Amino acid sequence: MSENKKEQEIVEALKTKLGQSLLAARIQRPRRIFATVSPSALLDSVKFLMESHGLRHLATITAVDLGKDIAVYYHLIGGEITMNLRADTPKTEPKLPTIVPMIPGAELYEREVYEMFGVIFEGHPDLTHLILPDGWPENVYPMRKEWKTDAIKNEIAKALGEKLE
Amino acid sequence: MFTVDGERVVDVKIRLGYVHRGGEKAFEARTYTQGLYLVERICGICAMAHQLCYVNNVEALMGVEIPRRADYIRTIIAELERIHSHLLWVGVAGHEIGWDTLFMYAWRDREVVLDLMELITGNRVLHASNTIGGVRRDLTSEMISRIRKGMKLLDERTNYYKAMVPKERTLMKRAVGVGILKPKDAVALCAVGPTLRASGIKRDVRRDDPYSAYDETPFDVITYDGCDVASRVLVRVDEILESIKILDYALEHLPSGPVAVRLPRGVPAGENVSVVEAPRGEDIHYLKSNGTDKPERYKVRAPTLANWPAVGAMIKGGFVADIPIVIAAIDPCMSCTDRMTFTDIRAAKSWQWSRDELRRYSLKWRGK
Amino acid sequence: MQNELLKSLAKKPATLLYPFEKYDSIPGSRGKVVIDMTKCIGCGLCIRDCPAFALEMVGKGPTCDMKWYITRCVFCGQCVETCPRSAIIQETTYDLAGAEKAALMIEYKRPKSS
Amino acid sequence: MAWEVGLLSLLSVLIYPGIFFLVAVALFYQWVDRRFFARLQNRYGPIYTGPKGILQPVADLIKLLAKEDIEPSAVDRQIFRAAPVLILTMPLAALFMIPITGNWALVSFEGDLIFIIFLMTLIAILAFLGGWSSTNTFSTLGGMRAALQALGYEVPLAVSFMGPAILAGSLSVSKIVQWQASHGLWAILLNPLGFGIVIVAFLAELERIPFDIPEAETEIVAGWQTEFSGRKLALIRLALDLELVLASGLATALFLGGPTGPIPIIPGIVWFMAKTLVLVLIFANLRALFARFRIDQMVSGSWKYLVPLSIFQIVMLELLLGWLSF
Repeated sequence: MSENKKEQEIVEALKTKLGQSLLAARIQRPRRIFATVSPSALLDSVKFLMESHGLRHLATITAVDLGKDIAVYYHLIGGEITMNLRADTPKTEPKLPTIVPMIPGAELYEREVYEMFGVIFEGHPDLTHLILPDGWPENVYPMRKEWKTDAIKNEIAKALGEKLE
Repeated sequence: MFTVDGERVVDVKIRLGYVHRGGEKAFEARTYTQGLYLVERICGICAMAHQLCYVNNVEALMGVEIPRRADYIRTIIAELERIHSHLLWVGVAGHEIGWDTLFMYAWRDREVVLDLMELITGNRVLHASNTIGGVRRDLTSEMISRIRKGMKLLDERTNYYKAMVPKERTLMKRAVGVGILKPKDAVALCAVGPTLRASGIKRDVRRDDPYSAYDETPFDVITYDGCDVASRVLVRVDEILESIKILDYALEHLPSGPVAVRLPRGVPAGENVSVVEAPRGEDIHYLKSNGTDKPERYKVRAPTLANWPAVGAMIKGGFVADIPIVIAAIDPCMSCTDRMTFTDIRAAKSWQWSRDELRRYSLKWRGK
Repeated sequence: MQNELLKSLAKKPATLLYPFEKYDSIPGSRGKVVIDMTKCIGCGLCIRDCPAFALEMVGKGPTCDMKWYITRCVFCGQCVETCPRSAIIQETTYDLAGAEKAALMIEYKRPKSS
Repeated sequence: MAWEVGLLSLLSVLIYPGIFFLVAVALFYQWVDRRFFARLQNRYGPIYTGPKGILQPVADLIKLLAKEDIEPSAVDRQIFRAAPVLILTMPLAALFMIPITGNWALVSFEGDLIFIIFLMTLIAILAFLGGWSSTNTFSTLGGMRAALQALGYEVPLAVSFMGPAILAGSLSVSKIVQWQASHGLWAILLNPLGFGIVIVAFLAELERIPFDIPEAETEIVAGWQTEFSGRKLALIRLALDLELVLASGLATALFLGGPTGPIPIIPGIVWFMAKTLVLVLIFANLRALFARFRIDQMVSGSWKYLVPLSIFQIVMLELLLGWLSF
């Protein structure tokens, strides 16, 4: 597909910049790029995409529970290109550097991923619950695959100390 | 949560979740057809935007081309919904500052759009007009003439509002210079929709990343650079006029042909991201499917969530008194009776206020 | 704005005196779900597709009766689309509110003759 | 013979131009206000209870009287109970000094205009006390704002009242009405600006939009009235309606010549009702036209504009009188 040369250009630039830590990259359709990077290269790839390619707007951060590890997608949008940057972290102790210093708008999204999936974002100014209530039991991450709805309900009941109907 | 130093707001921390229904977990337990009606109920007013985003996602994964006529009908319903959502907000903003007449008039004019919606989709608000692979009902010529008649009336009414609002001194006294969001903050905090465009930044998903029939419909993106509540009102009123223009164009060039394509039930494994311009801003959905008839992961980020950090920036440094009006100005699309906790750094004590208590404090402070 | 106020004095009020003047719903609007038990073959497709689990089958196969829960139904019309025999139609009646819960579940029985 | 006169005056206090009649007029004006305000907004307004909904205010009153009267425990009992009753008596007392049926009010003495102004200030103070005594954050704030607002509108109101008083050379409302009747000249012609200021100030006194800040329902639930319920709320609501009659009655008496009219055969009461009705319609129209001000805009607005204007009006009146009579 010749007409999305701008997407090609970005992917090439990412390849030269990151070399082997760019694990995969594909152009799904015009204006959509999916790229997977190793967590260590996350920060400078986000900085690189922001500065040299104008992908300033972070639409949101999505986390997906793949069973063994957790894939975290950073959806960066600039002009008409939507870049979905993916970084995987092991589920046993999920850790990722925060991008709040570069994109202040990411603060809420990181908090949401933290409380739903348990991914610790190092350096986040204030990593607390965004949506779940204060009395939420410790390390119960509802969006993880192993937590079925009734298991969560028992946890809440235990935490609250009475039976939920 | 606001940290205040006397009257000046020093710091804002966002605490949400009072309307959290665990939607994303529910998606994983529903088939794609059932998901259609769940996604629509994420927000009552912009139901069509969410459903359009969902349907784009699933169709992209199935790699199916939907008939051009269905694209046009979707654009028509999406624009009708934008008009109804903006008119609703103009009314609510009027009520917010005690001007019930504007509320009554705006909501009376909104009835025109709601009746059209019921005619086309069978329901005033939650239209359920889309299905995977197209649209559920066709537009008959009688419907098209009714829409045109409705649009003429709405055009005249919206022009009346556009002329009247800036001249209305009492309204302007409460809106000009309140809740300033500088362009550089708006970009850094990833604000979206009319809130972003009221700070002079020209970003609209319908033009940047066109979907349905937006690639063919000519329209221009409205921006004001007042960066305050007043310009947010004007942006929304202008966008109604813009939507009417899009509707006229779409009705003019409505191609003929079928409205839906029959599709198999299962969705091939894969992942996809779709972005749509909801009335309140850019709405992004991420879908990951595993080949079964239930999605493996469905992430929704409604436009209002993107604007909450921007609200923080607008309020920080401002006065406690302006908080209620500024929050209403981004047109939050969820139950906004959120609790707000204040911690006064000097008195080192914190107290919890509901939105109404906050408002009362704001009016009291203004009294000093 | 003042002349707008005076103009609306002359106009007929836009509001509807609801219980006394009924709102004549627009044809095609999705209201009450009616199942024609002569056509229904009891396949249960509609029950599977209903996003709100508002339909229920009593008994098996072509001799079954159907239950429709008004309190759960979201009036999306998916059952109308899914039914292979198009036995389900949606009328435009919208005032289905009831006082007690029992009245809010309509049972569609098989006609006795068959 | 003496007891017939006594009975007659008792009856006139209790029934005709007295309490019963005033309450009926107050409820009627509330109905007129709500329907006109509704029609301005292109909707119906009360329409079911009685012909054209005219009994709606009565129905509301009876409903409130029947409703449970909850007294929160933390409330300062004495003031909380006394406030509604007092708030009701103030406008009634003031209304006795306004001529309704003929040139003479029920009670008139030199200086009753000042007494009426005093009563109106008392209403604002009682509103503050009512709010303060119900120890609820909403109502204390509402009460404070009511007091603040009173500071805003009292001064221009009093100054503009002086216009007709100077004209008639007396401080008694009945005498002012007499003067206007005998000279066949309405006070509004000589100080129109005063009439305008009085209307704006009365809007603030009646706590109506654009000055319903003490009771802004989208902001502080019901302001100082939040904790009142049942019978107490019924009394307060009735008091507010009576205040409307008081405001329009006073404006009619001072500026529009009270219950007198060019054609003598029509009785005074009809003139009074006609003029006050026009004023009630004006109030309702203003209520539909404006949005609510913030309290700081209201107070600064009144001190920056209303006070100088009212003083200017008095000075102009003096110059006019000086030039006219000598």
